[in-house]
Formats: sequence, C-alpha cells, structure tokens
Amino acid sequence: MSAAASDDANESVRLIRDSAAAIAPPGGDTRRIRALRFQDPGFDRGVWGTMCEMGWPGLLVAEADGGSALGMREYCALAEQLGAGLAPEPLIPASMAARLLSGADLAALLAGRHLVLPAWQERPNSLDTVGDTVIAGGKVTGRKCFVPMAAGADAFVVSGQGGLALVARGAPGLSIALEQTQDGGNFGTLSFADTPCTMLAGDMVAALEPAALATAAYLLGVMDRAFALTLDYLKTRHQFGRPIGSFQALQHRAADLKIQVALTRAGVESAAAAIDAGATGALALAAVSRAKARAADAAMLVTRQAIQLHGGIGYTDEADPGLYLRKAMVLSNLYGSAALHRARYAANAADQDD
Amino acid sequence: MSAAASDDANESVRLIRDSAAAIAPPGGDTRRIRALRFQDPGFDRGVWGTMCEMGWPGLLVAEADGGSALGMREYCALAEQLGAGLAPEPLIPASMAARLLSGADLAALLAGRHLVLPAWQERPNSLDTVGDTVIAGGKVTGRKCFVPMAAGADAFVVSGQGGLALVARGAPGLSIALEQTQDGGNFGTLSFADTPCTMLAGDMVAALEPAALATAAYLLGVMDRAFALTLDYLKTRHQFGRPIGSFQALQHRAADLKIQVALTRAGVESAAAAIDAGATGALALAAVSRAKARAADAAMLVTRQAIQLHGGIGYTDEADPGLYLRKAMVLSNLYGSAALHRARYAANAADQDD
Amino acid sequence: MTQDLNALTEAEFRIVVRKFLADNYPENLRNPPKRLHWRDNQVWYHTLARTGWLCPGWPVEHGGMGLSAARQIALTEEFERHGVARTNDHGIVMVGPLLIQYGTQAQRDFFLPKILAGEHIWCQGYSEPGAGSDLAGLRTSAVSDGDHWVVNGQKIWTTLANDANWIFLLVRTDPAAKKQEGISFLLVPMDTPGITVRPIINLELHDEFCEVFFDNVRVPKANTVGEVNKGWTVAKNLLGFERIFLGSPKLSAHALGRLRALADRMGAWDDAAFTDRYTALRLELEDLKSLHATFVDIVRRGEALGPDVSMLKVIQTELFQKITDAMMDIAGENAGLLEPMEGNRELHPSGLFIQARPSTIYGGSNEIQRNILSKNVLGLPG
Amino acid sequence: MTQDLNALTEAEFRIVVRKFLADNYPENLRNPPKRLHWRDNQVWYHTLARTGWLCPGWPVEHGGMGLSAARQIALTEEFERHGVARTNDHGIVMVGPLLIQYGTQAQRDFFLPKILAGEHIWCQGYSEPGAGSDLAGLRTSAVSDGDHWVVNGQKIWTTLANDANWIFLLVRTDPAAKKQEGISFLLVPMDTPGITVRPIINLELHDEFCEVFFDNVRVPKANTVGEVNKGWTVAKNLLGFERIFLGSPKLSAHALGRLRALADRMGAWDDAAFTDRYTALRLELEDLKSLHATFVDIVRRGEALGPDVSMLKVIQTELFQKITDAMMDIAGENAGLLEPMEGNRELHPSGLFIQARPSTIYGGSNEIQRNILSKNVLGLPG
Repeated sequence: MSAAASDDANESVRLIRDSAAAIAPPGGDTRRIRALRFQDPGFDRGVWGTMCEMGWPGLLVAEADGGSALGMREYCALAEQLGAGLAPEPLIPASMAARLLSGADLAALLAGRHLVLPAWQERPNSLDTVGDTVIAGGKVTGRKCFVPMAAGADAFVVSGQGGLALVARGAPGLSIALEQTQDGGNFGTLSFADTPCTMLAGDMVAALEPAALATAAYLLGVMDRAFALTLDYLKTRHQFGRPIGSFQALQHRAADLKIQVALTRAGVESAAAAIDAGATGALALAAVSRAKARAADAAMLVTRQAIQLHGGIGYTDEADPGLYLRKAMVLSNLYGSAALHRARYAANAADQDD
Repeated sequence: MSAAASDDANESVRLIRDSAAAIAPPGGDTRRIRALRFQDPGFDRGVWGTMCEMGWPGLLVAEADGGSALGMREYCALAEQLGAGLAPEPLIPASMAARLLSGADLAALLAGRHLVLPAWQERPNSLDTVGDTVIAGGKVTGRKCFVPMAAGADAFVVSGQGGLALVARGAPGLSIALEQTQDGGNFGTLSFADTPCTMLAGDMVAALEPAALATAAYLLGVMDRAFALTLDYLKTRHQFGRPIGSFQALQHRAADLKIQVALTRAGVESAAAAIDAGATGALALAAVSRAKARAADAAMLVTRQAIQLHGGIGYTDEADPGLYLRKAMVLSNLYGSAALHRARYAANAADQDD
Repeated sequence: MTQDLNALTEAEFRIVVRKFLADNYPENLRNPPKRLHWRDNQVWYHTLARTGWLCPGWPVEHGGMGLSAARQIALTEEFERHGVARTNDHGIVMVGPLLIQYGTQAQRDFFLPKILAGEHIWCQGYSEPGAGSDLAGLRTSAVSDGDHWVVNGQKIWTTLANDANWIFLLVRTDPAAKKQEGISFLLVPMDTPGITVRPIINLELHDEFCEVFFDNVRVPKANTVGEVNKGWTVAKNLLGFERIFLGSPKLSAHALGRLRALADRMGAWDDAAFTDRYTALRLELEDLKSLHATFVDIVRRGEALGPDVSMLKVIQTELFQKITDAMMDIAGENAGLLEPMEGNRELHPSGLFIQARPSTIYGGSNEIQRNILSKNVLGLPG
Repeated sequence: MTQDLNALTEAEFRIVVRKFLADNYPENLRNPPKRLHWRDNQVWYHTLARTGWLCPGWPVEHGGMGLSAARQIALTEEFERHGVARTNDHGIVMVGPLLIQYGTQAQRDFFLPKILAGEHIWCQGYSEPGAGSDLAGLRTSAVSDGDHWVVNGQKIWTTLANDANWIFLLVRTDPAAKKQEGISFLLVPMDTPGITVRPIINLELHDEFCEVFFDNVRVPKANTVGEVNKGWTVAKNLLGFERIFLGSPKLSAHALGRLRALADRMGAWDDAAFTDRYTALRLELEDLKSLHATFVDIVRRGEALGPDVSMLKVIQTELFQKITDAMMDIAGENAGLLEPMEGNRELHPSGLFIQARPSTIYGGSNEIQRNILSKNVLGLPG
C-alpha cells in the first residue's frame, strides 16, 4: 500500500471508530446492555436503525449497491469497537446477509427496514453450510441451528443442497425454536418443511470469512475492554493495606494478559490488511483462521482472568466483568472454534522452508 | 495392609533410605558425579561393588535366589534416594537384568562381579522388546539401542524373536557403538551378527515395569533435590536489596513446583503400594504409567525452573542445577515418555462411572 | 445405632449408608445444578434430624452420631456418590463443633439441641467488602454498651443468609489492636432489629450469596464465643478443615464425568488431541486422589493438618476449572447456551464452567493459598 | 555503493545481499551450533571490513554503509536466512553508535577506524555476580587518582571476553550516590595490567561467557564516555535496541524448522496431539511476526520504541523454549544424547533445548521484562 493510501485508510478507520464509540461507548453503556439481556429480541431495533443510518451493514458492499465499499480494516475496527461496547445488535450476521442479497432485498436490509439473518449451520463445530437441507422447486426443507439473534429477524438467508434462498419469518412450514444465550441474546433453531422461498445467487461459504474475522475483531474489543476494567480494579482495590496491583504475582499475570491482547490485535490487523491487499484462497483462509483462533482463546483467557482478578465481586452478576465473560462464551466458538481454526490454518498455510 | 505390616514396611523403607544416603548423599557428592561424567564407563565400578554388597540389585529377588525379597516401596525409596544423589551407577537396568537371570549368572551379577544389562529396545518412543532381532540356534542377529551405561557392561540380556538370550560383551559378531548422554553417561547401540548366546527363561516385558516405576522414583529424587537447591538459592540470593525469594512471582512459582513434586510423590508411592498389595495386569500397568507420566513431565518442569530461578549462574556448568536438568533430560523419556505412558494409561485404566 | 456403625467394617458401613439414602433421599433432589435453598431441602434436612443422621461428626453425648473420622469420610463419599445436595449446614459443620470446643456450658445447652432439631439454620459472617482475601482487615465494629455489643458494619458473600435465622460473626471489638487481635466471635439472631439481608445475584444468576448489613444491632455479650478479642483463634480453627474439604477430588471427578458425557455427545473422541488432553486431566485427578488420601490419612490418625493442605485446594479448584475449560472448547456453539443442551442436565458445559469460576476465589483465594505455601510451607521470606 | 543500496527497492536490495553472501560467506560457517570464537570467524570479519559491509548502520561520514533502518532489517533477515554466524560484534553494534552519539571528537577519531578495520574487538562489562537482574546494584569501583581511574571489582557474563582486546565498562564512581546515579562508562584495553579473564563453561559446555577481574586497573580519564556519574543514561540507551533484537522471530522460526525436521525423523505427524501442538506453536510464531512487524514499523518511521517492546522479548524467548520443549517430548530417548542424532546437525534436540534456556535469563530476565511491562506499560503501582 502506498503511503497516501495508508493515510486514507488510517483516516477512515479513525472515523469509523469515532462514530462507533458514539453509539456503543466502550464499557460505558452497560445499563443499556443489561436492560436488553434475556428479553426478546435481545437487542434494540432502534439502535439497529441508527447503525443502518450510519451505513454499517453495508460497509463492505459496493457503492453501486448502496454500500460504502470500505475494506476489512474498517470493518474490523468497527467490530472491535462494538465488542468493547458489548453492543448486542446483530451487525456481523446482518453484514453477512448483505453480501448475499441484492436489489430491493438488499436495500431494505441496509435501510434497517428488514432484518435478514443467515441460517447456514446444522451441526456444532462445523463450517459446513450445506448439510442436509434441501432447496428445490421454490421450497426449503431442513433444519438450521445457532442463528444468532433469530428472535429479531424478519427473514433468513438459507443455504443448502440446491443453493441459497430467502425465507420470510412468517413463511408457512417454518418454525423457530429460541434458546437463550449467556450474553442475554438468543440462538434460533429453524425447522423448514416445504417452506416457500425465493432463490438467491450469493456464496454462503465466502460470506463466512468476513463474519469470522469480524467476530475475532469483536472479541478483541471484548478482551481489550475486560482487560482495561481489570487494570483499573488492580489499581484501585486495596487489600493488606496496598493496591492489589502492587502484588507482583498479579502484575505478571496482567503483563501476560496484555501480551495476549497485543498478539490478538496484531493477528486481526494483519489478516484485515492481507485481505484488503488482495489475499485470496488458502492465504486468506489461513489469515482469518489465525486471527479467529487466537482471538477465541485469548478472549476466554482474558475474561476468565478478569473474573479471578476481581475476586468475589467479579462473580456477581451486577459487576461488569461477567458481561464480558458471557460475551466471550457465546462468540468464541461462533464461526469456528479455536481448535477448528487451528486445523483449518494447518490445512491452508504453506509451511516454511527455513 | 495390616498396621503391623505397614510398620514393618515403614521401617524397612527407612533403613533403605539411610543406607542409600550413606552411599549417595543427596546433592552432597557432586564432586564424585562430576569426576565420572563423560569418562568411560560413566560410573564407578567400586561404588557399584558397594551397592551390590548392600544387596541392592537383588532387592526384589527372592531370598532363595540370593535376593532380599523386598517390595516396590523399598525399591522406589532406594531409587528416589539415588536420584537425589544423582548416582550414575546402573542400578535400575542391572536390577531389571537380575529378574531375567538365574543360578550362577544371577549370583555373579548380585555379587557385583559380572555386570549384566538388558538390551531390549530397537526404536525410540517404544516399549516393544522384540523388534527385528532374531534369536535362534544359539545365535543372535539384530540391533539394540539406548542401552544405558553399556560402556561398563560385561554382558547383555537380549530379547528378540525367539526369546531371551545372554550375550557376553566380547562375543564374536557383537559390535558396540557408544554415544555420550547429557548426564555424562552413555547409550550403547549393539549390533549382533550371528553372535553366540545362551538362552534365558525370563520375561523382558514384565521386567520393564519395575524399571519404569523405579525410574519415576529416581526422577522424584532428582526433582526433589533440584527444588531444594532452588529454594535455598531463593532464600540466600539477594537482588534489589532483598532475597529474591521474597518476590511474589517467584514465590508462587515455587509453590507450583512444590505441588508438582507432591503430586509425583503421591503417584509413585501409590503405584508402589498398589503393586506391593498385589495389583497386576491392566491395573498395575495403569499405576506405573501414571507415575512415570507425571514424573517425566514434573522432573523436566522442576529442573528447567531450577535453571531459570538460579539466573545466569544456573546456566553455568559449574553450578549444580544443570546436573539435575541433564539427568532429567536422559531419564524422562527412558522406559517410555510421558506421552507414551499417558496413552498406555488410557488403554489400561478403566474409566469411572461417577 | 452409632455404636454399631463405628464397629462395622467400612464396606458394611457403606452398605448401610446406601440403603439409608435409597430409602430416604428425595429422588428429585439428586445432583441439583445449583445450591438448594431451605425451601427446597428442608424436608430432607428434617428427615436427617428425625433419623439422627444430621450430625455425623458430633460426639454422641452432644446428640451426634459420634462417627470416627474414617466413617465420616466414607459417609461423605457415599452422599456425594448418590448426588445428595448440600444442605444449609453451617450449624452442623461449623457452629456445633466450635461450641463443643470453645462454647460455655450454657451456650452448648441452648444452641446444640436447636441445631439438632433443625430449628436454627446458621450462616457465616466473615468476609467484608473491604476484607476479602485480607480477612483480618475486617472493619465491622462491636462497641460495648452494658451487657450488649452494638454492631455496625457490613458482611458479604454470606452463603444462604436469606435462609438463615442465626449468623456467626467476626467483629472488631478493639479498634486500636493490631489486625488479627481485637477481633471477637459473636452469635446473632437474624431477626435482631437493624439487620438487613440483600441477596447478591451471581454469575449463575442464583442468589446463593448475600450481603448482610448491621445498623446498631444489639447483641447480648453472653453470645460471645471464646474470649473477647480472641475471635481470630476461634475462626482460624475452622479454616484448616475447609481446605481439605475444598481439596476433595469429588468435585473434579464429577466434572470429569460430565466432560466424558459431553465428549460422547459431541463426538470428541475422534480427535486425538482431545483424547490426550482428557487423559492428562484424568491423570491429574488420579494424582490428586493419591495426594488427598495422604492428608485424609493424617486426619484418620487424629493428627493435625499442616499448612501444606493448601496444595489440595489449589490443585482441586484449578483442575475443576481446567476440566470445564475443556468442556467449553469441545462444546462448539453450545458453549454459549444459558440452559443445558437439549434440556439434559448432564449436558450443561456453560453452567459448570461458570460454577467452577469462584472455586479459585472463595475459601481463601488461590493467590492466598500460594502465599501460604510459599511462606508457611517453603519458608520463603517476606 | 551505499547510495545505490538505499535507492534500490527492497527486493533488489535483498538480491544484492544474497549475492554478496553467496560470493563471500564461508560455507563451513553456516548455521554453527554454538557461538563462534574469533579464531573461527576472523576471516569472515575481515572480509566484511575489507568490503565495507562491516557497519551497515553507521553513517557514511563515519565509515559505515549508512543503510536506512528498513535496509538494516532486510540485511539482518538475509544474513539470518543464509545462516551467517554472529560475529564478535559489540564494537559494531554498541560501541560505535554510542561514540557517535556520546563520544568526544577525539574518541571518535581514535576508536571508530580501529573498529572498522577489525583491529579492536570489544566486549561488554555490565553484569556483576551481585548485580544480575539488578544491574544498577553494581559495585565495581573506579576511584580517581590524578588523570586516571583506578578500577577494582569483577564483571560476569562478559560474552567472548577471551576474544576481545577492549572492554566497555559500567563502574561506580560515586559510592555515596543513589543506585542509578554515580555510575560512569569507561573504555579499557584488555591488556591493561590487573585485568584477568576467566572463561565460564556453560551448559552447552562452551566458553562463550567469561568473568573479568579488575585489580587496581588504571584507566585514563580520557576514556570516560559521557559525563562522569552519568553512565547509566549512556548504558540505558543501548538496552532498547537489545529488546527488539532479542524479540526477533527469527530464532523461533529457525527452531520451528528444526522441530519440523525432528518430527519428520520421529514420525510424529501421525500423532494428532503433536500436530495440534505444532500448529499452535506455528500460529504463535506467526502472531509474533505480526506483532514484531508493528515495532519494526516504529523503527522504520524513526520513532522511539516504548517500553512495550519488552513484550517481544518475552514472547520470543518463551516461544523458543516451548518449541524446544516439544522437541524433547517427541525425541524419545534421543532427548538424552549429548551430540546431534545420527551426526546430523539439524537433529540436535537436546542441544537446542539447552541453547534455549538462557534466553529467558539474559538481556534482562523475563521476570524483569514483566516488571517493566506491569509498571511502565500498564502503570501498576509499586
């Protein structure tokens, strides 16, 4: 990238971060987050509308299609910021859906009028988007699970044998079972029985990659903020007549957490930069897998330690560290667990000669 | 075990420890150890004679055969003590050979006149005692490796297809290649070409078990002593105007090492007690594997940390921690690595229902 | 009966216990996912009281079963094997033994029968918001006023205070004394005016812990256990037993069973990396069992436990966490569910993962345990 | 030439470097298992001096190549890729740049040409037996005597002192001052009467490190660098660069290559647990590379490195150790061999394992690095 292009990107990343922080202040609006937890649909449709006004679900969409045609660096910066603020609005799945829609469907999604979410998964621990679902003759039959925030969706993009289809929430033969998630949101299990649909032309497999990388970035925001909270606590909480952050064993643990956050940031940013620079195929898969594997493990480690270092108070629901832990619990294995991505990395990254 | 039997065992364990400490004082005779390093045969034949006078190679041998008919608890106590003193004399392989000999051969071994060592292994990371070696018609042909202290052996017990055989060191067709080991001893690779032998009736596979468990006990002695050295250093070495053992990060690491030593001791003692109480078959294999897996990993951890906690001085050859590290490097993978024993444990220990 | 039980062989004794549980324990209370409240376990509690099985460790002359240490361990193991829920047991395991050792005759005469009858349900007021790991830094004060103490302050992490009608308290009676001195041990009815209980919702979304506020609470001086200003000695006595209890391998053994069930469900055995990890956890559990047994032997012999018992607490709680970490890693997207998978209580990785979190914090955090090990066991300075 | 090299694209530059190495570097010195002594590498050293490639980072006006930071990094990478042995380089990377920044004109005029000519070989006298991690606690004294200092004391871990003819020294010139004050920086010929060098045999059984004893050693005051009693400022300046150097992923990358070769030899790829472990190490290396690149970018932009560069040193050295730990685990009985397996230098797990040990001790132990991170980066108190 030339110096000028790099400056442009830095500027647009800064703009994105600023506008995201305005809507989802890092760690500053847990009252909103708490109020939405364990309530349907698990997020705020009004805030979602604002996000759409900001153009976020269309960040990666071409300008001709109503998007902003920005890159992965901007998308990851946005996702990180939302993670720091624990925003529950389904930006990542909706952005994934945006890559699969066109025309009026896409316009309605981007405008915030019609929330479409992807339904691609049939088994845990898998990135297979086809499974046993059959799409044929304008009908879908099958079962999709782990659809995040399904409670708030107006329609679903469904992948299966026979391609990709759009199904309205109220379509006959579609039943939705909701399960609550630890972060206060929900997973939908969708059962289709000869459910009418319209065919789409997108590529679900390709759409998974930005979602996986953005989830890594979101987890980066989660861990970064959980770590910051913890650092504050170490500086202010006193035991034995001194701040607990003056105890060397805790200092060294904090240093180790800082290292995990730094490694995650380096991995996410380098994956985003690689994809923006045109990386495709195995190279891109390896970059995304590296970022997601590190982010998943590091987010769990940092948020677990946030609880431990907060002591008893960390185990209460009214303290904030638990919110970050629960978010990490939900997102770490979404779009592929650390183990899955390690294996995918090994399958896609050429081993070196030196 | 009844209380009286238990008291007897405690007494004989105490006696064994005392007499072992007289010959191999824990950490107290590193001058002797250093003088023997990297010289053939790697140990002191005179000290070996004294050990034989004490009856050590025959500790497990029946009284009728000239042994002491003691149990695994006594043998492990002895091995632990020798580990604490880093004694290089080949007690464990010679005791293994003692189980495979009888009559005059056994008597000569036990008397210290004729040192016989087992040669059973053909590949690293394996407990297979047969391999490609063929024993037939009074001749051995094949190749055995990793024979500890082979430089000092007068004869070898060799296992292969066709059974078990005794081969004299000077037998025609036997060539011995020696490699130095990190602890200053040696591994022999023995090549047999139509080498004359006499047949034996022992069971090499069964003889491996006490050797593996005693090696775990020896490693327990090694780590226990390396930890004690390190603890002394933490109390006496000053930096920043205080003993380094007053720094909490080092204190907590010391606590973790103490835990590893305690877990190893519990595992070794429980395996020895189980075997003395009559455990056989899968139960005995599982007990030995558990002890050896923990001892191998813990010995490496404790001795590595002994170097780290001693700082620069720990990296010098003239400081003692390195002697313990090198011993652990040689013994951890002998008679099966930690990974091999974990797998063997899983294959032999019945999983629980609760 | 109690005479007979101690005379039995251990195997015979276990058979008796199993039969007792099969006959008496409510089936629907086996292996509850969260700590039970009094409303749920009082029937079982009263069954224990009625049958004389409530206080196994108390001497017979005080109304207990008078079981030997070995029998008590076997009893606990059988209860755990059967999935018996923990009761509101602070009166049984803490207050009773304490009064037998330190109480006045009048205190014993009054309190012990009430505990045995299931009439007094106790809770423990030790920790404070500013004194968690640094327990001796507590600030709840008791000021002398005639034959009463006037207590002001706040306790926290008081388990099931919302079920209890009595609380035992550490309070500062001499503000000028050094930290561990000037502390006294009080017994207080929860219905005394000025006491307010506020449940704390924890990460399990359960109100197991409470805050207890004291606003000019008047406590008769007759309710002081041991000498005034010597309460720390009384309290410390209770901490030793807590560590061998918290170091019992049963919790990790239970969790490992759940990991096994989850691995079956998720098809994780095909992954050799998981299998090796599982075996390493199993081996650690078995080694913990061996180490635990050496401490149990000390108790069996009637000897005092040393500070090295802290090792058990560290190993057990961190193993418990490692096991639940492994659950999260193989559970896939199920790791994010709030409720059990497929409605099956046995398959609740996220629940057990969260339940494992506080084990390294309570009962003296593992940081405190490592301090104890380094100073009191290894003799490291400072 | 130097003008041309900076003007080339990076790819072109690398081609030039590769050709230079192919033409000039002795084949038998590629990837030596241990640090080379002067007797072994002096021919190569003089080749560098003769061709003008000895001091890539020095400005052209001082006789260096004047390469930009970016070019220096590329050069280092190509040298490492080719397996070029480290030379006795303290004069090149430390003394020269230091004199350019802090030296007097007379010092520069005298010393720089001698370094460039390969005539002065330097070593570093910082650590002392009582001042390892606590470098500022050093006690070697320099007492004023007319226009000389009289030096008494002992240095330790002086790399290749037995090869050097000059040493740069930190000495205490004001015993009354606080720790980091009262220290001065001296340049001393090794043949001054009163200096004794004693090699230390390390765990590699190699005499890379030495002790250096000073017994009434007279040093001209003209050989003081910077102000008297301000030597700590001069020395500190050198430590920043050391950390990005010690944090370079190349050492771990090299070790991972050896692990791969060992796994091939041992048939370890059949074991999925090993494969997963190997992949985790690979990922950590790749993440380290990404993080390292962000610090290299800072240097490229000519900005100052912050204390967070300590992260690189911690990650790199511990990754190096984790890689060699894995080697020991799969090497089986070969883990105990003193020499390479089958005489093949590429297969020497025990050697690399031992080589990895001191990396977490020298250059500021990792405990010191974590102290720096917690205090200077995270702002934790005390």
